[in-house]
Amino acid sequence: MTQMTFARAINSGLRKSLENDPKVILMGEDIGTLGGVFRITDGLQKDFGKHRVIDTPLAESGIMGTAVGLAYRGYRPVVEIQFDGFVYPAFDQIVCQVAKLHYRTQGAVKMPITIRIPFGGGIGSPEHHSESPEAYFTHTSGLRVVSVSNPQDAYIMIQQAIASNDPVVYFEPKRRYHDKGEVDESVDPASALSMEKASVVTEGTDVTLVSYGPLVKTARDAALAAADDGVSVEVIDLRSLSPVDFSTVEASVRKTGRLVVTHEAGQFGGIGGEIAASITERCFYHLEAAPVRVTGFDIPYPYSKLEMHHLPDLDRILDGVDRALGRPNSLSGLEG
Amino acid sequence: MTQMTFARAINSGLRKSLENDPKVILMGEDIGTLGGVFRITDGLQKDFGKHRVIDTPLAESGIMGTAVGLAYRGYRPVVEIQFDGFVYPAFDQIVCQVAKLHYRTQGAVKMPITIRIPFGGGIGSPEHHSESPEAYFTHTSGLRVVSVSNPQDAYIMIQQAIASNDPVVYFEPKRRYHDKGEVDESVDPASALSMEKASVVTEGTDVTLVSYGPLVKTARDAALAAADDGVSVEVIDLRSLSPVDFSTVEASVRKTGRLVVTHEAGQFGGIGGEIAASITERCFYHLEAAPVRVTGFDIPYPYSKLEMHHLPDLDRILDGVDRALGRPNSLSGLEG
Amino acid sequence: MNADDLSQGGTTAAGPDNWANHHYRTGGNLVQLITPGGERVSHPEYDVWVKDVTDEQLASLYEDMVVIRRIDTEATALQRQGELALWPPLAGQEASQIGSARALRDDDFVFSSYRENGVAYCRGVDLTDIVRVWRGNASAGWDPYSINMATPQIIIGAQTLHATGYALGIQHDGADSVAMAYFGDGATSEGDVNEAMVFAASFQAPVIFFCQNNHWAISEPVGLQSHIQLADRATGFGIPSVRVDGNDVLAVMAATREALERARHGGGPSFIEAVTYRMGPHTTADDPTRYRDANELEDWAAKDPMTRVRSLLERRESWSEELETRVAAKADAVAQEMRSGCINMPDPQPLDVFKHVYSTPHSWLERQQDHYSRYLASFGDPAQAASEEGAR
Amino acid sequence: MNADDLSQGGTTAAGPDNWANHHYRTGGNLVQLITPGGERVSHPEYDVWVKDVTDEQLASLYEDMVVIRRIDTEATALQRQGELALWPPLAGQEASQIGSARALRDDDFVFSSYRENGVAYCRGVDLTDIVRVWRGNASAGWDPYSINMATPQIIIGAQTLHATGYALGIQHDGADSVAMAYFGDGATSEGDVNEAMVFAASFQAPVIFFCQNNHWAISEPVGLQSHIQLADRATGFGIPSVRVDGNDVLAVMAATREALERARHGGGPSFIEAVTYRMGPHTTADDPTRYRDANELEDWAAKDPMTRVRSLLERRESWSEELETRVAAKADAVAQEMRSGCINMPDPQPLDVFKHVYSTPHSWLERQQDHYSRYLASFGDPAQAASEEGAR
Ligand SMILES: Cc1ncc(C[n+]2csc(CCOP(=O)(O)OP(=O)(O)O)c2C)c(N)n1
Ligand SMILES: Cc1ncc(C[n+]2csc(CCOP(=O)(O)OP(=O)(O)O)c2C)c(N)n1
Ligand SMILES: [Mg+2]
Ligand SMILES: [Mg+2]
Repeated sequence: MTQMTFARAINSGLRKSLENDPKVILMGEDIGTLGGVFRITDGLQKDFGKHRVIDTPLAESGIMGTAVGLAYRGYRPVVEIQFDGFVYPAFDQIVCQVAKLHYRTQGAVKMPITIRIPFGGGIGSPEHHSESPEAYFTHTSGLRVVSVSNPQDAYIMIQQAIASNDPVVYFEPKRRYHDKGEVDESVDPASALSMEKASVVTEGTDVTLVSYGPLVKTARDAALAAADDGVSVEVIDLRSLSPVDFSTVEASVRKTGRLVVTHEAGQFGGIGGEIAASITERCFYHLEAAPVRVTGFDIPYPYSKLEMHHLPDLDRILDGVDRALGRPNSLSGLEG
Repeated sequence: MTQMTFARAINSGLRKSLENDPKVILMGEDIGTLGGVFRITDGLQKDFGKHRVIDTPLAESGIMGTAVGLAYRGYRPVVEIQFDGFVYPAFDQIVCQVAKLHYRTQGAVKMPITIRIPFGGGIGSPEHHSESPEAYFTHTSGLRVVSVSNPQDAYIMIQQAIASNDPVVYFEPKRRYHDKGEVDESVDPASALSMEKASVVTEGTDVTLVSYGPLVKTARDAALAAADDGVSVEVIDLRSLSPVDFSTVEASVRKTGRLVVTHEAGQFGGIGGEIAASITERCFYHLEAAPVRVTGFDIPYPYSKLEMHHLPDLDRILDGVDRALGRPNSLSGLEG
Repeated sequence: MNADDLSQGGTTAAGPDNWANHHYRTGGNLVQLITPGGERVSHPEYDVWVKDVTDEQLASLYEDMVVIRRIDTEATALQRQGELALWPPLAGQEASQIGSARALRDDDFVFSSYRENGVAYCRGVDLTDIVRVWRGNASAGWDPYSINMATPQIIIGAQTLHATGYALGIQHDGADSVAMAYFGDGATSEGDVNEAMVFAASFQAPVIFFCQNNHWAISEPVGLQSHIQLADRATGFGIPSVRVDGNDVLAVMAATREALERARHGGGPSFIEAVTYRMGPHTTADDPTRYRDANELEDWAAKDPMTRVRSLLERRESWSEELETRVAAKADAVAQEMRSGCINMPDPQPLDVFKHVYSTPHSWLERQQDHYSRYLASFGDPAQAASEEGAR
Repeated sequence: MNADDLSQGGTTAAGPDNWANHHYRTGGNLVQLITPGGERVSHPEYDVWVKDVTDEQLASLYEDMVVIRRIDTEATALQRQGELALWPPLAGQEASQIGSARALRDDDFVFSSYRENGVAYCRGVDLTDIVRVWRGNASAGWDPYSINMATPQIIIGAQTLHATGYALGIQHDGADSVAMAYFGDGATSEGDVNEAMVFAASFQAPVIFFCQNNHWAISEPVGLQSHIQLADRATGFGIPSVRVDGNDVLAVMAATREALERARHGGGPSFIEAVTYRMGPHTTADDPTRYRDANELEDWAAKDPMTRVRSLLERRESWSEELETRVAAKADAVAQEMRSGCINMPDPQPLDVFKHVYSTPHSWLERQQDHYSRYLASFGDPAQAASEEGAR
């Protein structure tokens, strides 16, 4: 066990993957000499060489499309998208190629590409640097999507993502990069909990609170605060967003009868709606109240002076918990 | 009133817009001499000239990005994307520019761009020609999204979309292009039903069936078939997908207590989930059963020999209606 | 004869030996080695690349061209007869496809668009596999690794990046094979094609950008995409390029061999503009009379790629009745094989739609498949129930 | 003096009169009119474009450069003091920005990246507006129509297409203004920039592609994007281009005026590569010592854009203490105005986040705003309740 930052944990996982499999290649803008704008790839080019940790020209479709070609040739490219808001030029290659080539070729061509995307807000950045585009990817069949919430998972799941024969979009909660946690680097990713499984990070009985990525910490804090108030919140860290581990969520909701989902992304068509709808389908008769969503607004990511209003925080989550429990809340009195 | 095809109705609406506003400009691949691969712009270049109906180079980001520049200059570009699956190269310009410039500039710059996308399957085409990408756009704040289901709406709503000062993605159900219907060309789009409103196209009392675009016809047929079976289905044509006219859907569900949503797009993160979640939030205590979704599968659009399996049809919709009503259905016996 | 002969030839010995320092050539004049009339004209730079090509080999290239035109005609007929949903004809582009594809080695890897069915033929594709996609029985007809050719790419230009990435892999492996990207004149406008040139130039990747300028992108003339010749586009990326008569199989082969040798020897990417013409419609769904002039077609008919080779062989007295008969018989046999493969292709099974979306099970999709199989079973159709079993 | 003088000058009379037939110029040698030592060197083609520039005007350009460097220093200081979240310094690029921007007319329209704050200054931006975005108070600092300059574009290269589209609009209107696209060396690799050149060339749009090659894209040297000079990229699209000393304000102005005149007279797009250097970090968040050599910095310090103009003016005895004092005072005043504008900027109100997402009400978002205002009100904070009222 070592104390390390989230950033370091990913770095260490990448290093392990580079060591273990010569087919692993890292590609991206500024990931070499600089070690990435967040230093996630710090030192890797120095240790593995310019041919395995590649600074690419400034063109996201180019990066993704050449990664596809490398995968065709048997490589396992790990692509860094510098910030969430810069993934869109690569969207065509992701949706039409990365996601579909395995299907198109009836399994002949594997696309073991990992797309690392630092995502989410709360870091005081200008436009395009704080987005949460995960729903675009979870709605794209052929992709797997994960998001990590703590250094240990970050370390393990980056290796699992790289080892997967399917393309994986790996969302890194950038505002947690400097948070520290215990990491056991001796854990073998192959025997660790599969990246497809959710995990119950706080047990509780009154309401199920589902989250992922940056808000898991906030959700746990909310559970602590709620406990003070006599409310027992079960917090689930989804970890995988495609597929979502509905069994774990369902089991919890069957117990609590109430569901709150929280994420930074906008609400309309976000993961929260899918989980609300799917859980309602699966356990309608166990639900005591309508599932509640506590999410970012459906607006372009706002300038940093106001981002704390956009981002769900502890208070907004608790307000959502109150709504799920039918306790007085900000919308009390409104029909529903 | 004139009998005309869906395709002709859009053509006629475009013509009206070109006539009424010199700032309206059509842009796209093959829309000029050829009149578009579906002939939607047939004859328009001949009548309005090469400067108003522009054959562009083969580059979707280029088309969308130059449309943004034209909008900056005060024009109202109407962009044709040749097929649904070819919109992704333009995704960056749509998401980061078209959708956000009004917000970014605090309202100073208007983006009255209409993006016409023939969408959906059922025409026996190869890959990329039959997709239903609407959820990518409805999850993008700053865009309005509509889909039309009949020639009269097509005629009116294309004009409303072009007149809107916000960008509008206008989804055309390509497999209905040759369907005929009555069109009253004398209707003034400004006084017609707003494109943001849903419409109840079949009244009923037992279950609410929500759809849009190509499946509205199928939904109406299903309602007829259900009626034979003694089930009264209320069919709603959403028309607008962003915003969704939830009041209309809610009013219906409060009456029927049951909801089925059907669309061709994949289910995970599709419009169906959002409607299920939102309606559950709004009228949980009026729901007699969990909302049911009858959708395309979460797979890349399959080759044409199997597309009829992917696409919801009358039987699958009726099976969904049975599920909503708790009548024997294909999933009877499964827990839920 | 063995087509592989053509992928080796005497070229390695013949070519300049310092590829890395090879000067950039702007498009300039069209490289032509056989005139439309069938005269062999000499070219100071390109003759050397085909000096080993015998008349017998020329006859073999002729045969290839006849065969793929026949494939094209047969497939078009199959479409008209309702056996195929669609077909993108290659008629007119035989020399571009054969001249380039026959220059390749087996271990080179091709990334093409939808129109390179002649190239697929050269790669040794099973004839049934060619029509699989167009019949609607699959999204891709073959296993790319079985013939070292990716399946047709429909997203215009996307494959040029795949070729470039594949070439980076070749480079990483220290191999001397080459990635070959086929695309059209219209494709040159797409960002992807330009980014592919950026990456290829930056890393000096062993990739060839083979642009078939067939003058049309559906209804759009090439002049809408560029008012200067397409070969010059590459120059701006620091990629050597050549403009070649795309209806001259020998010239195309020479240019391709040159580019291949450059790539194999660390000289990086090349761009070849093969100037040709799409004699047919864009696809069987297209009506070219709406946008182009019959005269243009006539002009190009006079430049037919097969006629000129036949004339040349005749001039050289290497033409014979026997050859003609043999070629025709071969074309017939190929067409027949493709037709019967097409018609007898078994239909896919309903649950096949769920196959291969992921390489390992995905819980959401598994549940969806389970529900759909229950749905199918609810009709109580034993045939359907059986096919379900098979698919799982 | 009036900067507008520079946007007109004697150039129309002086330039070649048939722009449409103007020959293409490859990048070739760097156009330079003032050496780093301050010598005015003559240039057969470009002298004519600045023959009207008086010493007084040169002093004015000098003043502009000093002022924008001061804006840059002040903003960097504001960032260090926590008043700005971020700042992208332009230091080193003063001549590129002033020489080009001062050649523009008011009715030309600029589309820039985040680094062209010097250009914004020339366009007459309110100094508070320059820092609005970087303080986190807005996504865009100004109304683009008030100064005919779009707000900073962060998506690399995207603005080049906007400029091209705007230019199509100009063309459609029959106007003779020009759209100006500023972008960096790194941006040239993006598909959008290349597509912009395709569209601009195809329609002969009145747009200038002004590339500030400052040698770095964050940590990536320009050689990673291209191993040939960037000006040559344009040639491959059929767009005339020139490579100019980007630290020479006069040379930049000459090249820009030439391109503007070409565009105004129907000669279509041009590409200018201004070869310059980013003396500071990429942004205040960057640490360039991780990736670049101190020597490189020193070399470029010797090519400073202001020093050479000052030397030239001294040589010509047009320099004076009084001028120096006046310029310094102006820079101080500008810096002071920006600082106080920055510090006194009122904070936005919570419900402002919902404003301007749409131009007319959107029912879903209205409900969301309503819920959030209820949420804020639930804290019973009267200040918040009041601000809500204001925002609706
Ligand atoms: C990204 C994308 N946009 C549009 C299309 C529709 N489309 C199919 S073929 C074609 C023309 C291609 O022209 P060209 O590149 O010259 O190739 P050719 O068909 O002549 O072989 C177009 C526009 C597409 N397939 N992909
Ligand atoms: C599409 C996109 N990808 C990546 C980035 C991140 N990024 C910001 S600036 C920059 C480098 C730009 O370099 P250059 O074009 O040379 O402009 P300069 O910063 O030197 O002015 C990068 C990669 C971005 N803003 N947009
Ligand atoms: Mg073509
Ligand atoms: Mg730069």
